[in-house]
Amino acid sequence: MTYDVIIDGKSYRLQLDRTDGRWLCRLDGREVQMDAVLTRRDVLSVLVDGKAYEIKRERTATDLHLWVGSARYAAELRDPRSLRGRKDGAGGEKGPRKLIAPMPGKVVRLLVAEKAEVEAGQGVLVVEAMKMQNEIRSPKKGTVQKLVAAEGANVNAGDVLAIVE
Amino acid sequence: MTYDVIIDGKSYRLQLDRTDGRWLCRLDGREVQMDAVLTRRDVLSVLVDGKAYEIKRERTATDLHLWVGSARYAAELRDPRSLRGRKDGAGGEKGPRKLIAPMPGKVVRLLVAEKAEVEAGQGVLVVEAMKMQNEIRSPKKGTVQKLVAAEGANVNAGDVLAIVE
Amino acid sequence: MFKKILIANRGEIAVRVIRACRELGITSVAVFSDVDRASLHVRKADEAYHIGPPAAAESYLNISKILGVAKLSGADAIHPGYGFLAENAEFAQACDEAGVKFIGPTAASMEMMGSKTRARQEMEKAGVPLVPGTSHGLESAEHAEEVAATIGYPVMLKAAAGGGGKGMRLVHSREELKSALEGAQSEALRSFGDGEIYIEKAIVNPRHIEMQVLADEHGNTVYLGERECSIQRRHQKVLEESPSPIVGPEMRQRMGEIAVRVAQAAKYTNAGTVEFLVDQEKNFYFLEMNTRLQVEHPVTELITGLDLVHLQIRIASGEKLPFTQEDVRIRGHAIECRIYAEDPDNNYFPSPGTITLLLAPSGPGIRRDSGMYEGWKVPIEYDPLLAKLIGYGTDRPQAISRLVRALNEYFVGGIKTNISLFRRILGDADFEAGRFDTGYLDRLLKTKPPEVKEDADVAAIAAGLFTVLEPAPAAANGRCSASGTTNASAASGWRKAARTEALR
Amino acid sequence: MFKKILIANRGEIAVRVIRACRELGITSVAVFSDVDRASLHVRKADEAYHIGPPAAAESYLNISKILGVAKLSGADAIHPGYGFLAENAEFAQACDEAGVKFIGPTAASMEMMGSKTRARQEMEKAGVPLVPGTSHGLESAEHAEEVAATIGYPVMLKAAAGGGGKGMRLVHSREELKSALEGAQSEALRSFGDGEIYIEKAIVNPRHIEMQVLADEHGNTVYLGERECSIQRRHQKVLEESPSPIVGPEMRQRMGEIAVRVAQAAKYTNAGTVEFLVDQEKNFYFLEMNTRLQVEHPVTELITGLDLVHLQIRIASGEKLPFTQEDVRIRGHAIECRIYAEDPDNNYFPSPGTITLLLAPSGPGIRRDSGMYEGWKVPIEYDPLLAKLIGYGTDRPQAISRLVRALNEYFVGGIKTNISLFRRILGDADFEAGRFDTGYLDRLLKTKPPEVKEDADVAAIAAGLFTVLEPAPAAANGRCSASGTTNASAASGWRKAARTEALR
Repeated sequence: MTYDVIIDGKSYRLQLDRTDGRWLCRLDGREVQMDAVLTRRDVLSVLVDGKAYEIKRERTATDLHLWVGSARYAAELRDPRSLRGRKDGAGGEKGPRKLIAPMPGKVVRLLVAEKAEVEAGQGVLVVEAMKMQNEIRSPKKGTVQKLVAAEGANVNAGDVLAIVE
Repeated sequence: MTYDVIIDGKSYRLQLDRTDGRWLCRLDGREVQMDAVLTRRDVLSVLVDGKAYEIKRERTATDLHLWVGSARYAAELRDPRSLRGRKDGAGGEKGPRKLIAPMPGKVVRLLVAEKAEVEAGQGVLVVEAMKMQNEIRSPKKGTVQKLVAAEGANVNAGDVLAIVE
Repeated sequence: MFKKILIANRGEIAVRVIRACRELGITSVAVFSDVDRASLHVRKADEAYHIGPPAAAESYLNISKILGVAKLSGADAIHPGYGFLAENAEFAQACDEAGVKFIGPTAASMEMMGSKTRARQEMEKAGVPLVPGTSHGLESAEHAEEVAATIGYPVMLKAAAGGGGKGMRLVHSREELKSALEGAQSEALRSFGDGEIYIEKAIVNPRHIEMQVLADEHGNTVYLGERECSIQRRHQKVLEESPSPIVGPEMRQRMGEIAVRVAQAAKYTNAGTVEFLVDQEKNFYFLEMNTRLQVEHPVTELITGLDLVHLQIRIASGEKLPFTQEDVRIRGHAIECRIYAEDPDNNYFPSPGTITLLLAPSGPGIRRDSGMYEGWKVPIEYDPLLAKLIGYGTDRPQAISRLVRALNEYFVGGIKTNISLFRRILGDADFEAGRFDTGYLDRLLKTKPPEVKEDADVAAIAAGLFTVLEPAPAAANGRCSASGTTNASAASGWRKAARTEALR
Repeated sequence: MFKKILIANRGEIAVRVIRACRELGITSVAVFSDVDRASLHVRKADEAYHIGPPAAAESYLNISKILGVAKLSGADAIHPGYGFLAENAEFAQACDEAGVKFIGPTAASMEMMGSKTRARQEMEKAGVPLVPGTSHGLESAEHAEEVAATIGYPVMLKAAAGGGGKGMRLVHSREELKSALEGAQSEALRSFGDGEIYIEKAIVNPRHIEMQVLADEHGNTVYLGERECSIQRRHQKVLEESPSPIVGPEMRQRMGEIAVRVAQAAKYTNAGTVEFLVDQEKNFYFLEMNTRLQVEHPVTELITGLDLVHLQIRIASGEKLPFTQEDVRIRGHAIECRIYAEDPDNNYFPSPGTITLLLAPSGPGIRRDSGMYEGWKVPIEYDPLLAKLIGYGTDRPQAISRLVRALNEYFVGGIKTNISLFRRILGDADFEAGRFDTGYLDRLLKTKPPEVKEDADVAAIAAGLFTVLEPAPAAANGRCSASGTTNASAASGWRKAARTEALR
């Protein structure tokens, strides 16, 4: 099998096959002496040239991360035969930016009004969760186009709270 | 739902239904105030009249056991609509008895010959596993009808080693 | 001795107290809110009762409900843990009136220490060293200016009913004073229902060091050594240790004897902690007394070999302290890391959710007091403390190295935790040298953490390996793919990591 | 200090040593046989190399393969753990010749202690108290009868190369002597390739108490207190504690000083243990010296606050002992339970297999040194030790109560373990009173354990609940039932618990 793997934004071409209990592995064309075993769900033991790695897989609804020891890598894996484009529009500094609730909680205070000018880093609203009040700040300098969440509203992780343009 | 449950050989008739997040439970016709939640795979938290129980489920190929705290109960559960008989011939003191390998290992020594007379508790053969030699003893007084395992043979748990009649 | 103890708390401390009860042969009674039915303390207790909806005010802070469960279950004592009702004098009083022993000090001792100004007045009388300032609430901005001029800037405004940094303001000059006072007053009123503010000289870059005391109901009071608690983020302790790197035997004795004097002045019983501010010349000043078991009590347990919760229960049941001051022997070094459900890459925002994978450390010198388990959903309603990891060593370097080792073994998947923060602190040269104060951590966090990512190649290989070896991850909806699924199709089901918006 | 250490072992002790390496900043190298690829020590090490098939003789006992890995990986030292090559003088010698430091005593010290008769001769010279008997092999049955007549029956025949109860016979009268000697000789020859047998007076109902010593390579030797190891089943230790319930400060000092004399007579370096037999009058006699780290070393670590593996490594690297005898401070009480994969309901037969569910204890006073994890398949080829659970307390009753609490939290599903055995021992009145000897456990096991099964009703309800809440258990073949499965059909898939044949 051949895979296109993206680790922290960098692409790799991985060939991985198993014959007679041995792994054949090429990374970007280079052969890698490697052995691997799944020790339990989501935990791999991998040996590469004698070095031992314990690798944990972490999946959320939207993300896949691999932890090699204590370092965390964002991972993406594609079947190379599917030819869809790679950029799903991550969005840069230009255009409207959404303020997203980073965790479930309750909107306890709006700090600015709609149409207000805000600086990058300025607080826009306050969300309370786990006994802590957290200021949600503007990612850019601009105008608060819309305050989606009202004071007192319960929000879930990933909800759009406001849009700054 | 109604179930026939057998715990350590004793039969119970269990009615179990859930409405609006509450459990309705009757055991042998007697109503039981009960709440339960599966905390993780194979581990239940059950509250009965305020008492809290952590219950572990242990399954092997042939057995089902439930651990209530530190006590272990053999469990069997039947759909009462199926009407097959309850005794699958567990075998008593009479008739031939099989000596079963209690764990995987290697037969290192035969202690008696075929057709030999043995007392109840007398060693018939020795199986080695995990650096320990273990004598497999006759469950009853009688004659060694057959020695199935040969010296040096590797055996699996559950294999028949000998038959005493 | 008590027969049955109700634990009016949740999380790791409820589990901690349940374990102590079990060890003492006492039946334990847990209480739980709607979102805590599957929590670890309910699994571990002998009995458990539902006490209401998630909001603490309607469950863990609801005195009548808790006393109702005590009556229903026949509990003869209540352990409040820390937080919630632990320092609530009204609750201690209500327990007393209901004939249930409150495991802690009397309501009167709590009340004296609950008001910071009243505590200052009493400690002044007892000859305890105090930070220069007022021991009564400020009457006006003019009064504040007058006092500030006498003691000299910078000054600290503090709420008399305060705690946790609320209603607190650091003031550098006369110009700032009036608006700071108004801000502090309204914040204190909002937070504690009491706007009383007093003034203290601000100690620049102090250390926060506290002394554990234990007093029985027969007049015996001992101290059990100090805890260094200067590693704080936003006035919240993050890491504690004992002994303090700057406290020697002589200073420990002086501090301990003053702590005992504080406790005696308050007619204190049971376990308590006297907090001190320590300036750069190692002068120390009484700050406040915490009238409960502290989160960080395990470091004291490790260096003294004592069990504070056992002793709390024994004392409350009327026993005498089973040892004297001379018997207390401090040996080795212990450090505690508070593992929180919060995201270090996102300004330490809380991170509730389901723990999908949990690998927990153990082995030599490692104690773990935890309230979590794999599969548990961390609720959003409460304090994000998940567990405490405590390292013990023959000396401080060994305690540090064991903790670092254990932190590297600790893995909590599915939610974010601050585990990486501790690796950073424990590996920092200033921390290793014992050079820090209460401002240390906020300063450290302003610098960018060194990112060590040498194993991207291995991660790339592992991404492929998981696809081959564990191709059909159980989806949340319980859907199950056929075993004939090809690796390629399983792989294409993986999603691109969504970029989180920059919210810092 | 070493840069890289190879650990020539597996299981919990390999994990223990890997952790120590990590704490000291030393790279760790694991070795593994075919069946240990997924073992915990391979997961935890920095490097790992395959060394052959499951049979120990071809892997963990294969000196040339292990030294080959040391060379390949560039390891500058080898830690042998316990068992396997730990007391193999030839291996220590081979390490020396290969220029790799063996972390343990010299081959010469090992050889002296390896032969029980030679050790007796040397200890006699050094004035160490010995059980009356011969310090040379018996020449004939007549010789044996002669000696036995002098020292008086009962006598013990022992293999000079012995250990673990093999080649050992208790003889009560002259009539039994000849055939016992022949039996012992042939067993010794079979087990050790050496049929030399010597004779000792049999101590009736002795205790087995051992003393930990530590010697650096600069002539400094200290003792670290005793361990009570009388709780044995078939001559195998099951539970150990420190201090011993019968040893006071004066006896500890005498025993410790003699242990130091033993070590010095053997020119001993690194960690070692001097074993004594203690009679009912508390006279103690040198039994043998174990020239390695013991399984039960953690109890000494807990009461002294030291890390023996750190110290072993430091000593082997040439460092001086960082403390003197006067600095050693014993505090509290520690007890270790050896958790084995064996079936208490079936004569303690080994019970290898896959661990399907693992709930591990933690919390105050609990240390867990484990080589297992959920999902791991316990191999049949090696010693069945899975983990060690060690309880520490202010005093013995507290250590016991904490261990009982932790044992009740410990759950290992899918295989059988001896956890219930420890609940039985720790709850026994004679054990609690410290009244036991090496025959205690075999006597206890002849009595029927009290069976407490009060919750059959709850089990019945739980059987139904599991069917409703977790209806489609993942089958071993990965088959997945449709989510529409009715409870009834899932339930009918459950099998009757097969009756195991009575094999006791």
